[in-house]
Amino acid sequence: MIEIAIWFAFACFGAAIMLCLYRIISAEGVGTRVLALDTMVINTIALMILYGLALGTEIFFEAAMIIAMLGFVSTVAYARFMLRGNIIE
Amino acid sequence: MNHWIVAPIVLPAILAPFIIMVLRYHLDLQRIFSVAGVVALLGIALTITAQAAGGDILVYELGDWPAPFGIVLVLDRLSAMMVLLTALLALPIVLYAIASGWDDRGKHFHALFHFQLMGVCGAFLTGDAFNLFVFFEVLLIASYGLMTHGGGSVRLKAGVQYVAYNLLGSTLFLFALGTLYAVTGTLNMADLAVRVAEIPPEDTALLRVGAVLLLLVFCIKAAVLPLHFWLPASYANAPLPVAALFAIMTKVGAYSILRVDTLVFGPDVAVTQGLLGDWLQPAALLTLAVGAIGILGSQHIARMTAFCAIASMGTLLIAISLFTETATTAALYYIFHSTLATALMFLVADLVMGRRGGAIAPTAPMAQSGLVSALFFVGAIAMAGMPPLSGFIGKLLVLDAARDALDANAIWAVILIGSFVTIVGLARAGTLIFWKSHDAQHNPAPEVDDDEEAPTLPAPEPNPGLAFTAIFGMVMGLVMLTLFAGPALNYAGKTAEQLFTPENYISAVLGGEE
Amino acid sequence: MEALVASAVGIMTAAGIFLILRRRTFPVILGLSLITYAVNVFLFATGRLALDAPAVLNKYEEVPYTDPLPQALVLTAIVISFGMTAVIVMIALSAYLSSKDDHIDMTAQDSVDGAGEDA
Amino acid sequence: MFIIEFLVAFFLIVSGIFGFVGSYGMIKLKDPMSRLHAPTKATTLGVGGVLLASIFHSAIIEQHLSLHELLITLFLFLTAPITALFIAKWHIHRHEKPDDLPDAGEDELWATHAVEQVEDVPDHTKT
Amino acid sequence: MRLLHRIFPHPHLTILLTLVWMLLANSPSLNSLVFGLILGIIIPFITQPYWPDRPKLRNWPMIIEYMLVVLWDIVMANITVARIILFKRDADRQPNWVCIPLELRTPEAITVLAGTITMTPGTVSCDLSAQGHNLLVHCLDAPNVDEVRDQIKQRYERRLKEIFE
Amino acid sequence: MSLFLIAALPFLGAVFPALLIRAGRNAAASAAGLTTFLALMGLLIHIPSVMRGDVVTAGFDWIPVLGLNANFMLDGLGFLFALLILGIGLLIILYARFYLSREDPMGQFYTYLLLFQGAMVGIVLSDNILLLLIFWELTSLSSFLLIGYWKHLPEGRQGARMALAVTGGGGLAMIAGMLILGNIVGSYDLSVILQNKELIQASPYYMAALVLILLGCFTKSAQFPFHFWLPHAMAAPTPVSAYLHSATMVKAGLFLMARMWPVLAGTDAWFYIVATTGLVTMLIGACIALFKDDLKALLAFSTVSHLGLVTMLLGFGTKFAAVAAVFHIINHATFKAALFMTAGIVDHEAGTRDVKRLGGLRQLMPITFTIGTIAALSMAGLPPLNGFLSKEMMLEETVHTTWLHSHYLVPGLALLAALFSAAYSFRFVGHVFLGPQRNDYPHHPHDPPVGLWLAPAFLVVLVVLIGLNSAAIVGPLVAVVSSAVIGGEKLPYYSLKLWHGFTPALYMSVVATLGGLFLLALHRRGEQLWNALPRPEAKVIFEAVIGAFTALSRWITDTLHNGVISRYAIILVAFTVGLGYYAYTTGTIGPETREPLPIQIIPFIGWICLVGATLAIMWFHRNRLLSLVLIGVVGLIVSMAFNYLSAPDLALTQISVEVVTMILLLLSLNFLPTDTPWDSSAARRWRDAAISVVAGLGTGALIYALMLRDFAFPTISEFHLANSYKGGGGTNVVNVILVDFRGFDTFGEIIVLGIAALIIFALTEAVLGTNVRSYLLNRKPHWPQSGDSHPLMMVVATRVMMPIALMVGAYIFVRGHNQPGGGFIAGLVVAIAFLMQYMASGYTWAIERQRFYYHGTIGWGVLIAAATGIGAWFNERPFLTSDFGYLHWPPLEEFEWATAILFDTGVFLAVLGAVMLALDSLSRFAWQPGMAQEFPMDINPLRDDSKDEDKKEQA
Ligand code: NA
Ligand code: NA
Repeated sequence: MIEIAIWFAFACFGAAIMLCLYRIISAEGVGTRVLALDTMVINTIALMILYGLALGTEIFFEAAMIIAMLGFVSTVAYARFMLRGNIIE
Repeated sequence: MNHWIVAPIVLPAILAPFIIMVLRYHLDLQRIFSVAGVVALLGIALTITAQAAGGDILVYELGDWPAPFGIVLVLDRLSAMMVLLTALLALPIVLYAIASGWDDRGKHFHALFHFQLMGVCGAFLTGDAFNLFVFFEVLLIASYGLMTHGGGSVRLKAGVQYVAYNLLGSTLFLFALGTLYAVTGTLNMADLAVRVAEIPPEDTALLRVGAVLLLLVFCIKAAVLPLHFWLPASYANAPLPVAALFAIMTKVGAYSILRVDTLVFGPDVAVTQGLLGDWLQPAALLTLAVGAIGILGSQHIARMTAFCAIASMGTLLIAISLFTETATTAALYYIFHSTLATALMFLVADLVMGRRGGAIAPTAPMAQSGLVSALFFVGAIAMAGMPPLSGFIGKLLVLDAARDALDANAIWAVILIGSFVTIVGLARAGTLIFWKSHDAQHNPAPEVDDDEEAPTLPAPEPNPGLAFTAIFGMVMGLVMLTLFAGPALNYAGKTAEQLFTPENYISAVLGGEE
Repeated sequence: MEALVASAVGIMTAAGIFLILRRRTFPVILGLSLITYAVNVFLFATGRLALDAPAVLNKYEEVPYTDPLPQALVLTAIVISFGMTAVIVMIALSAYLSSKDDHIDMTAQDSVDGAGEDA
Repeated sequence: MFIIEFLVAFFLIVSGIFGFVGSYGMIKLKDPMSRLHAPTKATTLGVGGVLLASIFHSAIIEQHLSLHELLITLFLFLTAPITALFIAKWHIHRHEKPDDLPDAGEDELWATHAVEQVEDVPDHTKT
Repeated sequence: MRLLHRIFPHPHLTILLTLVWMLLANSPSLNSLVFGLILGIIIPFITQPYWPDRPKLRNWPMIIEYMLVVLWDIVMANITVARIILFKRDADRQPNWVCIPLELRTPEAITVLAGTITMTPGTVSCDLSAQGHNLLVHCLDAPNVDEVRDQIKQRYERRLKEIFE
Repeated sequence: MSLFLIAALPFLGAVFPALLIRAGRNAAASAAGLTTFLALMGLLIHIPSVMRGDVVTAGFDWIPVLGLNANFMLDGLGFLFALLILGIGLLIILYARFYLSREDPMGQFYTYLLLFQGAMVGIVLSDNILLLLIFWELTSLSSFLLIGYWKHLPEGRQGARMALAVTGGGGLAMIAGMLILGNIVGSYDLSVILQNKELIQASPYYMAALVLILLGCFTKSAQFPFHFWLPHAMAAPTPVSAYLHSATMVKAGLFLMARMWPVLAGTDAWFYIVATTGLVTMLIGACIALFKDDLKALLAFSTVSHLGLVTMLLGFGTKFAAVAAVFHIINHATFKAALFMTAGIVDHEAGTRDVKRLGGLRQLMPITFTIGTIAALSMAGLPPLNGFLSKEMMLEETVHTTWLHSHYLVPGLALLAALFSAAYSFRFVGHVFLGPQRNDYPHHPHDPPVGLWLAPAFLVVLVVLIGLNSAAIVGPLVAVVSSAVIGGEKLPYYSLKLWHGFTPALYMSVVATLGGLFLLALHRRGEQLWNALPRPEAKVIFEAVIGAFTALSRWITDTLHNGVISRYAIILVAFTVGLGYYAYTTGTIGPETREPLPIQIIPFIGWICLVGATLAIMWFHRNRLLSLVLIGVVGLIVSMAFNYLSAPDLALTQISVEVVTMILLLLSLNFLPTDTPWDSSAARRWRDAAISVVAGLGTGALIYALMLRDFAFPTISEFHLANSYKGGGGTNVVNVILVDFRGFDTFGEIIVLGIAALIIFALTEAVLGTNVRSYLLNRKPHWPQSGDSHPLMMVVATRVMMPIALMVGAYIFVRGHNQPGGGFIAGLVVAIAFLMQYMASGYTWAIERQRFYYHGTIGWGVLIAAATGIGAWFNERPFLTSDFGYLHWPPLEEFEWATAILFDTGVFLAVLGAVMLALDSLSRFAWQPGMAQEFPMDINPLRDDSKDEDKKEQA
């Protein structure tokens, strides 16, 4: 049962990531692109936890955590760039 | 435990951070420590050269891990000689940089200078292929900083090109190392040599690709045509004392070719036949040709000197490409000469540029024109391989070594015609720069006799005495190299002999286990 | 899986080189970043691929380990190329601000007039 | 045990659905401001579901308590609002005039529009 | 007391960080507690200058209550919004801006409020007014703006007011 | 005196004039004269042994490897030339002291002159052809300096350059010739070479060596067609012309031909090349000399002609001709030097040396007239002067010479040359001294002080004495020299008498003399004809050729190195791919030995995203921000791939580095244009794409092939896996490799990073120190800026996030040795934590609260790492040897300590400092006055409201 659920979740997040990529490439404004990138990062985190769960390993945890942190930083950086030009002022 | 071997790397690695941290706001102290550091490096270099001169190959196992599992430093005659050359080169350059005030035209000159020395010494000493990459990067990144030292739009633009091209080279280096590791499963050069010699036939294709990529990287560094394009603009636009220091950087490429092609992909190794031998020689000939043509065709003294560097690399590479013991002896001697001569020329070019700008065209008279022109003359003699300086001996050695080569005629023709073009080009530049300050047609403004006027023009250097002393030091180096050509060649000959018996190196590094 | 990795390396290399051949500094820097990714993956893959076999020793049971050495090499390579990228970004920016021109090519004028000029 | 397995599977499926919906929303919703709502689902129930599943899975099936996934949730809850705020501000800055927005009351303007000095810079609204 | 304050500039933060460390270490042990505590003391000491004017938390039961409310809302709102995205035609949707006048003044409290609004799907906090007296919220589908505003003020702001001020 | 000393004295002496010139002109001249005199005396000491026919030698092995030995020898030939060089040198030094004006830097002059003298002495005394080559090239160099001595004259410059190019070029050819010669014989020592005539002449390389050596000789001795440089070298001061271009340097070629005569001469090739060249040169030189109005040019071409004469004699290859050559060398040296000095005196006193402006100086300058006339008549070949004697011998020998079966060609042409020779000699006398006195001389001419005329007078006395009694005066010398030339063989019969009876040579002499007079009479008409003839002006041609080559070189250089880096890169890529392909196809490869891993769906999706993002970057690269976002996607997926493929450390590092890189790029993009314009044509883009695709295919195929084959040998990493725990004390093998097995790499790596930060800092300082600063202050942002630059929510979130991030950093650091993580990633995480603070509250606000300095952090990092390494020294272990152990402090559980952690601390600090310094520097570009703010956030109702209330209260 868990197997099937895992596969279902994999499929969902996999599809979600592709949708995000599509949005990144096709969006007309940078804001939406950044949003899509941010969403992609979040989906990736979910995927990594899923993988850890599927393989019964903890090896993905640190990466997921760091990505959660870094995704935030990079999104803020992009947003600040678009709002102010200068991201550290 | 003989820690001398690692000292040329550790000394600058400690000194540079010390300069950054403690002496950041004290230029005078920086200068004192920097010079002291170079002197100490020279002392270390002399010590290890003495240790290596006996013919023993000394191995230093970093972290106490045996080769090939850890990284080893290997001190043989060649590496000792190259470290010594580095130190010898660095001393006058650092003095000149201080005297000319170049070190004050931007931040962190001395720290970067020592980091550069560290990278160069490390590259010469390491016995590990990946560690060689690391030291290449250390010396490269330090060179990026030195090259753009002081800024200026053109210099920065040239800097972008220099960095971009070399980043491609670094990438190539990684591709090469990856391939070699993937085939042989090792990174230690001696171990690599053992494994390459025993490579099963099913793996030769991939190994050959790795080998050729690696050699290409070294060829980029050594400015072999057609991989030399990074050199002219970057050397010509670098601060010229830095360009003088860069004279050793091309030699790192030459050194690596020599090292790898004698140790790992040696002449007896069937599997790597033809990877370099087939094209290095024509490429070297073209390098010399392009260099000589560049000397004649340059309109700027710095650019011309950059082409001098290329031309001398051409000559050196011709010698290397012959891959015989005699030719290698010649190459080793020529490395010494070419490094000092190129550096000398760059320093003289800096004197000229500081006084009148670098255009090879008549301009106003300059301060100390007599002295500067005399030094230019000496530098030109050295560069062109004219007697009585070591360049002539080097050229004779290379010609002599080439006489049994397949293409001896072509080699001789290119070297001699190249020398001719070089002479014409340098004579043209010298006469235009130093002698043509009075040509009424070209310079309608009334001018005074430069010999009369010279003393009244101020020298641009804050400390011209030291600047000239530094350059004289370099000239003395060339003179010594000429006078003691016999002992020098004796050392070079033994070095070549050592290089052509890689078994000793291998057994020294790997012990008895292989 | 190998085919995916290999083709990814190839595509990143190709795109990287394509961008390096552009004439402005920014795309060139992007190209260098891309080719850096490519070479990192390349170097990593020389240890051959393995799933769920990280080179973290398991004290309790015998498990397969992936080849740790290429990973260490890639780590070094990543760090170094980060430093290099930072430097080229900085030099490119400085060059642009000094000349208000982000062409990467040197014109003949540059090489003749300004060679070695002081700041 | 079955219940635990069921619970894990349930969380996984829920997370999958919400994760997908979050990204699908970005495609389906047409106006940029509405798209901004989508990732919250991925962040909250999407990732949250997986994390819960993981915690349960390790606690019951692998027999050791592993709560560090909670940290990721903590991070996401701390950061996602900020991310959304910034993107919303970008949208307001680029696409909304002060008049398009509800009245800001005594403060007159919303912070994004409250620029200290007006500069005559070219308007690249398309970027 | 002053010394104590200097050593523990943010006791709550120390607790939080120690907890974070325990979570990171992921296996309860004395070692990790001690080490976490040490870091939990050192790090706030380092970051202290970046957090001046720390608010005081007053009502701990209210904090628990608030968290439960929010969790519940998140689940519910997720379902609502998923339904909107999946099944509602885009044209039928009524996105809207809502201005929420704030009674909260503490930056920390405002942040928690805005964060809560964003994390509950269907609403996103978009901006503060120029002096920080109003919060701009965007709703994915809000035919009735006042209802949204009242709900937010009622369910969240009220509780936060009690916690922070 | 040792030969070393003789050769070395001029060089040693060269130092003095330059130094002594401050002590006065006399001091400089005396020093030069004294050294020369000493050397001359040293030479003369050897007269007895030389006259006995002994060969004096001295030598030591200088460069044995090369066979370049510092061997000197003195035989008759060497003695004669050394005598000429030093003797005439002494006279020239005397003459120059009075000749040079007050403005001329005399110290320099004598230095150059002595350098030249030393080089010449070296040539003639060398017993090693490589050594000889050194001196040979030195003469070219020193003569370059001497010719260009008057730097202000363009003619001097051009002349010097031309002379250097021609003689230096010839010297290069000679290097090749000498090396060939040495290789044939197996030694570079002359004494050995001269013993091996048969070996040399039988060698297939004989022709090559001959031609190359002769090229050197002909260029140096200004033989046709290389004669053109000599007249232009006359721009030099007259003493130089007299010394170099008559007495010494131009004779170096003759000397060498004479030196090599025993082994090179005697073949047809030698005869036809050398004799013909000599003959033609003699004729052409004489002909041109007749029509030169410049006295020195006249003498120069006359010299060319006489050199041709000697060359021709040497070319004949007979012993008698060799004797004649030797004799003429002596004679020519005496009269020609005297003539040059005379010309110099005339120039000096009359203010011009243009024949057309002279005439009638006989009474005004009687002494000069006498000297000049005697020398000129000797040059014309009139008895009883010495010129007559050797010319007779020459003519005599021509009569016996057949050239391609023709008996008349050589004597006929030689006669013609002699006729011209007589004509210009008479012209020298007639048009300068004879004729009516004029009143339009530029100066008032009169005889010079004795110092000027003494030297030529001495020479003229020799001219007469040798002519009258040559056998007594120079007979032994000629004998001994000739003997040396012909290689010690028996001398032929010859007699150095004025009267040999009515020989064909005598008739020819008479014809030549009369014809010369006749020609002089017709000079004006001849001149018209001459001027009407098209004459290729060698100088113009030479300059044009050099100019054309320079222009061509410039074109080649600038076209090749046109600054277009993309082309350089294309060449690099194409070359690499080509060679790689070659290397691959010339090797062999076995079948795949590894099963590929199955493709799973999620990696496949990742692959699609990666490929999609990569292609999108290529397609959209002009939109820089989009490219950056897409690069972020690629980085994310690469990082995921690392994680998926069992490399968690890599994943962490990759993603952290990528974010920092992205931030650096964003910081710079703030100032750069946001779009890349199209500036390459579609064709170019397609070409680039094609090359890129080929390279991509290559790398892809390579790694594919590698991955599907096993290592050919067991990999060394097995050792690392086996020893990581027991030898390195860590279970994370990757980290143990980084900090222990290959800690030295890491040491280099952090230094790279530190340097990067230093460069960024230094560049920032450099750039902001220029007018860029004002540009930045006045520049407009890319687009309007929003309000609220430090939003409240962000600030508050950071207050919590940053401590947590620091905690995560600490965690990553501590566990690194045993689990994925380590100092590097921790450094990046901590840096990002601080970056968060920067972004939240602004750089200036944050930096005021900063408690560490980045330079120091980097420095400490590197120093700690180094100190950890050095610490091992005290344990008698190599650099970077690690140690570890376990501590147990109850009630705590046991925990590990390792020096590697200290090393990792160094890494951590260096990384942290480097990243922060880089960010810090870049953010300084955006600094604007008034940016420093008092508060962490722009909007804070709590703060503002209380302020408002305060205001109200105050009101
Ligand atoms: Na929401
Ligand atoms: Na990112």
